[in-house]
Amino acid sequence: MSKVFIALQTNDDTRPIIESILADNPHAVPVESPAMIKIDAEGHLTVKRESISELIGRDFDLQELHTHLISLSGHIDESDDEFTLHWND
Amino acid sequence: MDMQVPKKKLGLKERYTLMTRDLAWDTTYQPKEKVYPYADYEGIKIHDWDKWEDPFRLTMDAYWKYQAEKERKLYAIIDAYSQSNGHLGVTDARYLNAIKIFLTAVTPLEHMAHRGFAHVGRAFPGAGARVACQMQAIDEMRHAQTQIHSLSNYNKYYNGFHDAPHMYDRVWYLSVPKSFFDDAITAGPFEFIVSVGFSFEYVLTNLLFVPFVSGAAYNGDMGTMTFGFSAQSDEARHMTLGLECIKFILEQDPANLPIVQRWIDKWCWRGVRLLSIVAMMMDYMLPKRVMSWKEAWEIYFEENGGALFKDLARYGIKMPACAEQIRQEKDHLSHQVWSAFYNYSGATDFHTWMPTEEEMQWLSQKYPDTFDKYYRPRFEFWREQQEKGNRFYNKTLPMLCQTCQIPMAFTEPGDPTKICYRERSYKGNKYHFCSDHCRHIFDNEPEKYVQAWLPVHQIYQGNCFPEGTDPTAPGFDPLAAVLEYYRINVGHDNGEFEGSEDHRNFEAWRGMAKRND
Amino acid sequence: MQVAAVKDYVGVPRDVVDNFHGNQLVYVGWDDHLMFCAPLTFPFPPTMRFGDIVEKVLPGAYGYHPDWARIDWSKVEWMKSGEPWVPHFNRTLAENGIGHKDAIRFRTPGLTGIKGSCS
Amino acid sequence: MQIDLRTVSIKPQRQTYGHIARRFGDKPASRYQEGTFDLQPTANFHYRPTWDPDREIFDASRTRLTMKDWYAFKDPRQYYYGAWTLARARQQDTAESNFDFVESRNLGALLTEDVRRLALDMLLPLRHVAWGANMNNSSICAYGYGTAITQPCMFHAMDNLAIAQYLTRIGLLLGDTSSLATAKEHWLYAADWQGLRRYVEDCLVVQDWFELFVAQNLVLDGLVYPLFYKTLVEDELSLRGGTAVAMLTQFMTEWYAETAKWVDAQIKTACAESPDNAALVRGWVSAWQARALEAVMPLAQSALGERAGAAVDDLATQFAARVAKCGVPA
Repeated sequence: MSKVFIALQTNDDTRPIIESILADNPHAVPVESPAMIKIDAEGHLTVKRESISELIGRDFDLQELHTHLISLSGHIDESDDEFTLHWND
Repeated sequence: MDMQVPKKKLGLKERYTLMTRDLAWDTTYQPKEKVYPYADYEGIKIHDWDKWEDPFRLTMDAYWKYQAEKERKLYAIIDAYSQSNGHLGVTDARYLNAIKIFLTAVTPLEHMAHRGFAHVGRAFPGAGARVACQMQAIDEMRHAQTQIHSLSNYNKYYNGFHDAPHMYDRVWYLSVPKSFFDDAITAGPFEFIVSVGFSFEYVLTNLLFVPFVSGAAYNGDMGTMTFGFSAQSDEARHMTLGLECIKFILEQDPANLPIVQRWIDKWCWRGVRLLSIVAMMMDYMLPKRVMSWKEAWEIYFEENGGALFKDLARYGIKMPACAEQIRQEKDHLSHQVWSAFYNYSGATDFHTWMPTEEEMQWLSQKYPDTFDKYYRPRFEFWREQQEKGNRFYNKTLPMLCQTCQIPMAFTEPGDPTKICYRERSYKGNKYHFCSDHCRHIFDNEPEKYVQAWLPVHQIYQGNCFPEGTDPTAPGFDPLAAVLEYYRINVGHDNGEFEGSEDHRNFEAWRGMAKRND
Repeated sequence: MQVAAVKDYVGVPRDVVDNFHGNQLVYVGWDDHLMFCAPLTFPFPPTMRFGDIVEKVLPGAYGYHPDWARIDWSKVEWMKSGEPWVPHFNRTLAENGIGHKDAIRFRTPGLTGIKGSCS
Repeated sequence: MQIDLRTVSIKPQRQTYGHIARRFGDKPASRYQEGTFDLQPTANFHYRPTWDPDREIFDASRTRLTMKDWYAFKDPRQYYYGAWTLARARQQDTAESNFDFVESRNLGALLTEDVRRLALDMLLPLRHVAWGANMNNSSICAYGYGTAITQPCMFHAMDNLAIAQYLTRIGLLLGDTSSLATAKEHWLYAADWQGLRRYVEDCLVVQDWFELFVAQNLVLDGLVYPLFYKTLVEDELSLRGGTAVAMLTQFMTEWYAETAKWVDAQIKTACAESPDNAALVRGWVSAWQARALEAVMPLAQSALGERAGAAVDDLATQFAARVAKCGVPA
């Protein structure tokens, strides 16, 4: 199974995003670098609107991710509630 | 009346369709072939543009909202960084030379991508694809401008930043990125999107914008970190577009496969050659290093690119033929390219230097099989000579590869002691190449590559002197005339870093910052 | 292969010999001496004596290298277009069969660069 | 090590980039200047385009217009990406609250049926006109010459996409998806829309990019925006209790007022350059204006009834005055 990843800037806005991604994807592995974090995951990784909204105490729009995103890999499936990366192999 | 019927809430996808492709129609007053004259000549068969899956669904209102937020943050940081003399906080002024390369070699490509995506954003008959490409067209303009604006303050204090667009059209090493993008934009719209959207954005730009920019942060360069990561947040959209394009083309017709495979092979290699300069920026030009080029390559090309090719295998796409040579070169690339720039440092708008002993130890540790054996002796010799006041400059122009236009500095696969020479005769003329892959690219389209504007040959044809130069005048100095044509200020912009104006100024200014007088 | 284009696509080669004002290009590479990162490009008239290149031009280009002074020219091995070849020093480039954009390499047996690293 | 970098006073070596200093002098330059001037490559292109083998990648001969300096085409708004995005984001905020206001108070339901019908019938097919403008401006950006004019055309292309999207939202707010489908049917088949559709489609095949700029941005927009958004929406519909519609088209009205100044500046620059340019522009304006007036006439009749003739005459007079002010000869 190939790995997908998402890389985010590390700042106060992304702290809850990172926290919820790691909680929702127990198989994900964070790799930290200066000013950024890369989260690797075997096969797939899902970002959930609900989880982030709960952590930040307001409604989170998944499109807000784009403000902090550095890079990603894998195919994207996007709905109002979930943003998923996956490979088809 | 129909107003009273409660409205069904439209889903993201349905709504986006109404906001984009539903705006289009099949023209009847003008034939399709005239409205989209560039859609067919590459031989790519598209039967149904409606099968296009939008890679992201951003309407203009949301686009403006999020982009404006990013721009506000970015410019606030740029302003604060400039106002507080942030440039004095970088680890060491050597670092700035990497950023000069960024401005002269990368920023102009962003502008080219802007124009290229405007072109395909008009040329594709599919409405969904056009909108996605147009959005990338403005993003690319954003990247060009945020880079120019972020680096503007460095230009005020340091040499070599001053004439990027002029140099891009003229300076010898910049013909490498320029010919790369000229090649892409002169191709048809489908090849363009495969070359830039897929091979370059998806497979390769991660190497520049992720580990290198993280390195910039590590070296205290908030400006570059900010525009780099901010640009990269758009790249995620661009990468998705590239991937969607390739899937779409392959799903449309099996006859597209061999054409696409040829483009992937070609652009993977073209991209690898272009990125060789990033290899040296990472290994030699960052005073504090996050990871080696080789390590970054393994993560972002071998692991990530590998996953992608595994995924595309179901369409019949194979890993490019050049992959094996690429794997071997990762142990050599940065050292060979740094050597080349050290050779010709007299003719660049940035400085070069020899690594310190501590840095060489890092290189030995990161490249245990190659650095000490092939490169350390050369670098130690150069350093000794420089310390004796006999700094090495190669004063004779190099032989260039007809395709990638890089000096023929790469060695034979399997033998790092021998330059790799390849040649081909075509219509009575000889052409030379750095590798089988560059020759192969030429062989596929010789009528294109015979046109290459090779800087060395242009100099010898007398085409690289300032207007009005008389090469027959007594005492004419051709090299000085070429540097003048380049607008490289001799003794300020070029040559050895140690003792350069940048070096001295940075030390003096930083010294002032530590004192209270 | 033909270039796929909207109409006939014919490239005009930019580097034909006529563009060099009476000169031709010759590439020269010194094997096992990668301190010179790539082979060199020279514009020479076809009437130039080959020996003059070796005696008058190359020292300026390669003389910096400590091996240069140690070359035993009687032992040097030459290649043209990757094939073994023997030049005549007293003949011109044209008489030596060196055409426009020919690549010439020479190997200096026993000399393998700085500390044997082929640098 | 703590360094207070702010206290260091050092003298800059230069104030701006060399190419900017050569144009404007070595003094602090604006972000518009640094981000725009001389950005486009002009020399030593490597290969000819496979899509246009007779020309260079960027080639001034893609229009018959000639300029000594293509960077004479300055943008009075001084838009670079950041300035443009921030301006549009602000306008978008206003548009968003207008849409919210109309929607939350259900103002659409308060419109009389004939006003609602007229608004949908007349505005929704304009989605496709804006879409044509999007393609044409993308084309000008791709094949035009000099960043000073290619850059704002790409912004203009995206603005037009946004306008098509606002019109779509108006359709969904005042009607539903079938309203959009009906409008598209009209656009494709209804007799009174065919002149306009033909004009738009003919623009899609114009090869000369400055002619396209004239036909699309000066002539077509210069007649369509005043007629539909001013005369019809702001005057006619408001009188008939349709102010809510005017709230929903506020973006278009403001956008047109802003962009017309930019368009005029380009036409003025082109004409001031030489009598040959002025004559070219005159020829393009005359040819396209006649067609555009003819195309909007039946639509004016549907919208305004017997006052259509006078309204279109007014439109033509005002347009002629605008064009004359830009230095286009009579």
